Amino acid sequence: MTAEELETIAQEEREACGRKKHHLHVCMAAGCLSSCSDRVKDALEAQVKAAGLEEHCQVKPVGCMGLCAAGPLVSVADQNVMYKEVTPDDAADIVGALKTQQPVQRLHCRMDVPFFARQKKIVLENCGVIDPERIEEYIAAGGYTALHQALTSMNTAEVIAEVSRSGLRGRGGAGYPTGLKWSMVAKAGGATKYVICNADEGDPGAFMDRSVLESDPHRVLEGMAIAAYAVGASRGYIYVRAEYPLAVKRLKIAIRQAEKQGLLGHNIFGTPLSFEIDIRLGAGAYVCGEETALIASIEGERGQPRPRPPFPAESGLWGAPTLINNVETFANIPPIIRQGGQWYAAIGTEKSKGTKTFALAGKVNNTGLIEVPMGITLREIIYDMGGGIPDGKKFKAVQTGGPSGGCIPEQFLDMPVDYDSLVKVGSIMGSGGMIIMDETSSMVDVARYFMEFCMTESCGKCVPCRVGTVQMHDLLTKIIDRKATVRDLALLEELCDMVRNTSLCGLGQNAPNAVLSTLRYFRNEYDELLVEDDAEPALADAGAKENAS
Amino acid sequence: MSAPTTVVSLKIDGKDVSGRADETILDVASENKIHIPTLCFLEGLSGWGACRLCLVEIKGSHKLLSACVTKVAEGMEVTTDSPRLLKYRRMVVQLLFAERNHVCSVCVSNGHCELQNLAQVLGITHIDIPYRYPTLPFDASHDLFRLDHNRCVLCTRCVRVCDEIEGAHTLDVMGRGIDCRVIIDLNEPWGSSQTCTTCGKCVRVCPTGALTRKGTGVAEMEKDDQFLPYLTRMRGSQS
Amino acid sequence: MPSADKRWRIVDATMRRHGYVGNSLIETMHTVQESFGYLDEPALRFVSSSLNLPLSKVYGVATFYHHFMLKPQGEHTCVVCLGTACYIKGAAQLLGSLEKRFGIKAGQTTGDGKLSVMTARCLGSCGLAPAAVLDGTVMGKVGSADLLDRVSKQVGHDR
Amino acid sequence: MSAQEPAAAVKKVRIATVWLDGCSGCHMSFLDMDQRLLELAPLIELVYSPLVDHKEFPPDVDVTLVEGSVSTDEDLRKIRMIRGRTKILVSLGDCAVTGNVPAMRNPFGAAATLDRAYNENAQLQKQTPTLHLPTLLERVRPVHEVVEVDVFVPGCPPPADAIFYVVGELLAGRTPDVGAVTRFGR
Repeated sequence: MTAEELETIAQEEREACGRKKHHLHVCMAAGCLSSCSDRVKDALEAQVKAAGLEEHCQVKPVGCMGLCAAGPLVSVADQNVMYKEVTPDDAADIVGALKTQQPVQRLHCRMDVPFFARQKKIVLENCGVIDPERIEEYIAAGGYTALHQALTSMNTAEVIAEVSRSGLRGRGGAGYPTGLKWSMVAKAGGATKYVICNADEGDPGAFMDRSVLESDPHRVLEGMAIAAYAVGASRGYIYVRAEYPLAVKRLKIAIRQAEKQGLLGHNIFGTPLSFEIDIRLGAGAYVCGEETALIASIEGERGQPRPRPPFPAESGLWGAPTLINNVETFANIPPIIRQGGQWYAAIGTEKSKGTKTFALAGKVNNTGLIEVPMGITLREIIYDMGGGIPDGKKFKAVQTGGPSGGCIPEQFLDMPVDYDSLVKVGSIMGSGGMIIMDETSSMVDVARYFMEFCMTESCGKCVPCRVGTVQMHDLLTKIIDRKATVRDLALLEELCDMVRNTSLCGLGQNAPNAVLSTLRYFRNEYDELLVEDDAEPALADAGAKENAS
Repeated sequence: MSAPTTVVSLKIDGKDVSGRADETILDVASENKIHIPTLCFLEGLSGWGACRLCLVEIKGSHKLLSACVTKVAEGMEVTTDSPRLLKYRRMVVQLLFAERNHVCSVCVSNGHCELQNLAQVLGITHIDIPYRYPTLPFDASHDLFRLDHNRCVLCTRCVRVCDEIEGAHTLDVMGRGIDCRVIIDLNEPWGSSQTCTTCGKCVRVCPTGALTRKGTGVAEMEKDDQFLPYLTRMRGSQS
Repeated sequence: MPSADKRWRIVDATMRRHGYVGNSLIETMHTVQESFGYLDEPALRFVSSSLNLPLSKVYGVATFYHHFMLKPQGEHTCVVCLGTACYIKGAAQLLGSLEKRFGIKAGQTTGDGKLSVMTARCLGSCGLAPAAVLDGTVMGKVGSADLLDRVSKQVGHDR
Repeated sequence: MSAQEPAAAVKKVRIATVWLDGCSGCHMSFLDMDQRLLELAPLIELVYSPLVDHKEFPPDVDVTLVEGSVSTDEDLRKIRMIRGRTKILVSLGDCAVTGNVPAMRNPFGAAATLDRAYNENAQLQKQTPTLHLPTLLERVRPVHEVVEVDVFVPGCPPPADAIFYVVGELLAGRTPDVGAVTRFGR
């Protein structure tokens, strides 16, 4: 593969596309697929055929368009029209409307609303636009030019410098500066190094990475290849959840296509870089999102973390220096190389540059996937883009960061969304799940829900997490059952402090966050459930009943 | 081994000490008669870093690090004892007592148990954390040994000694979280194991009464793990 | 191989592709589960000896990952998503009604082997919360009555 | 305390001992203080104990030593009443401190325990007694799980030396450091 050949593929693809007058895009990502968008696509194709429009109209499967709650989504790309909740029966009307250019009113989903208008798409630029199973479309959209540019006109230090300049921070949750991580691996000695893409998106309520993998998998491969060049690795792994079969399928297709085109494999673009990517399936263990546990899992072991240092950058997979970034981080790399770190750094805030994808869910009108510049306020996301709280209910809290994060109350709605602000109020950025809760949610119950999650996902290696999470969960249950006293609450707080400070890995260290943040802002909800110290007659009664039965 | 060993200077509890760069904080502390409580650590086995008893404070780091796996570094300032560390250590031991069914008075290891001993050394007179009372099995199918899950603290010393020293890897841990349990082969009765060599190393390194010799009564099970550093050295020099 | 069953060849092929190295254990188990639906003792022994791995390690890995099943599943499976978005919208009640109707807990199979009730951490279908999957078909924005109705029909359990 | 009493007169410290679900071994250990009991005698008044003939637990006790765990509804009632009438409550011995042997039934529950004792292993007249007997709690509890406890003296039983030390320290108005003299299971 050469630059010219890449350009030829892009040209041909654009021409083929230009020959068609109409472009019907059908979302075939998991959300819409589960509402049978595949049948919608079949119906559209049949209608196009019936109308004799085959020459002029293309029906294309694409990735996620964002507004998942209103799926299946269909867009008429040439007319900038989107349809929501489309059924196969609607196909005829949609195809009919192509000529009149008058959108079908009952299906019409306006695109000039804040949900779409306020987004800034970098990671998601191709999502819902290209067919994820065709490398040609990715190339036509400028794909793999960044890899070419990096390999042929930049040295490794320049690539890392560009990434550092962009200010990109790890999108997996902790927000470690990506350029710094790359330079650590680049500096580490050793002939063998690895690049790992963490696609073990385990936070409940988070589906950003899945959408990227299902909608634009080549972007991740390109980002990994650039990273491999920068740090000196020749082998990469994508560790992806087995629960994402569609993402796995599309990744496999993408890897095969890239290998066939010489964009992965030996001597990429005629340079000395050789880079192969393998997929490794997760098997239902949240803790494997932790770097060292993920490495153990790729090595075929129980996914138990080990103490750091040493960090994977020095000693990772099979003891070799290893770079681990998550899907969204890698997906940001090609545009950063193409357009420069400066350009990327101009977006966002002082300390949190660029954009961030969020999965908006829970008690909010517009559920779905969005990409926004860092620094946007929670209010803008929830009320403007998300359309506020349904059924006239009152907003209570927004939960960010998954089980490691916390609940943010109303008084912080005007706070900018960036790494540091979120930490300041007791939560974290996390991978981008954003769950909105209304006045009907009990915050103690929410805390127990996350504790239950951490307890079941604890690997069992270190004592504080293995036993501490269970004890905290039992205490929360006791509180909810109105059997707990002030002493129980005090013990819960002590355990929170202990588990946070003594656990081996991030899972345990962050497990108390949901309790701590709800205690911080909604302590009254806990207090209301407590009982007097001596009011425990239930003990004797329960015993009596048990004995009698 | 061929690389030249660097000697580093550091401070432990205000005392100036030095050690080789490949030594852990725990190594250097014990060389200098500074006692740090441990449970999953055992000299001669690989570090595990799971019980969290040997956590120490290191100046400049907001995270507590386990002394048994953290290597010393030049200029490091380590604190091995503070009210905060004592509080956490007490809670670790209490969590362990509450996790399974530890009844010292009727235990064969009474008086020779590291968990019991830790409680005394750390000044634990009662357990403030609610006992869980799980129902756990007991395996007495082996001719010579017993495995009582009620008394297991999941330190994995037995798993490591069986794998690293004996080379049989008969033992491992199944499940995860609170459901973790030490198993033999495919979670089979010990007595029918095809892989166990009956060497007894696991019994000798067990800190509690979970792995014991048959025929011992209350307080009669004395452990002896002194063989281990010797064996590790001998086997290390063979390869 | 444990038997003449052709599916063992698929399992063997996975191991061969990885050069029978120990670290292909999890990949191999995925293949066993895809081929047989679960991992039984002969399968674990076969994998252990083919990859030269201790039995206890194979068992330890198989039980660490919740995706792997050591027992056969029911004829039908209903997976209730317990992701945060679904939980906020009442997934616990969904699960409760299923458990009550069929007299089993999540992770169990009915005595007649007809139905397994499972939970998922998050299906990623948060837009459709609360969601459940019945024999591979996602049901979005589903209510208790509706779910029970559809599961009963599928299982032929209508009593 | 009344202000009219002459300050010089030795006010005897009112001590009680109670026996909940335990084997009485801790009381035996108490007696094992032997001649040292005579040293204590002028300083204390034993106002309630299985060792003496008082029927009612008095309302104003300075120190109560509790042996045994809380295993029945009667134990529960008793310990709550005692807590209300005691200044310093001491959990004496492993049963009171940890639940110890009585609590070994906890993983199985009360019904299964009764069944094992009165049906499964009974030779004659297999039946679980119900009349005139305290009801078993579903779970045996250490004392501090149901009432506030001030001093813990583990041990099975705690050695006489330890008991002597603890009582002596309490009489002297100090908080005993029991870790030095006893431990779980001793």
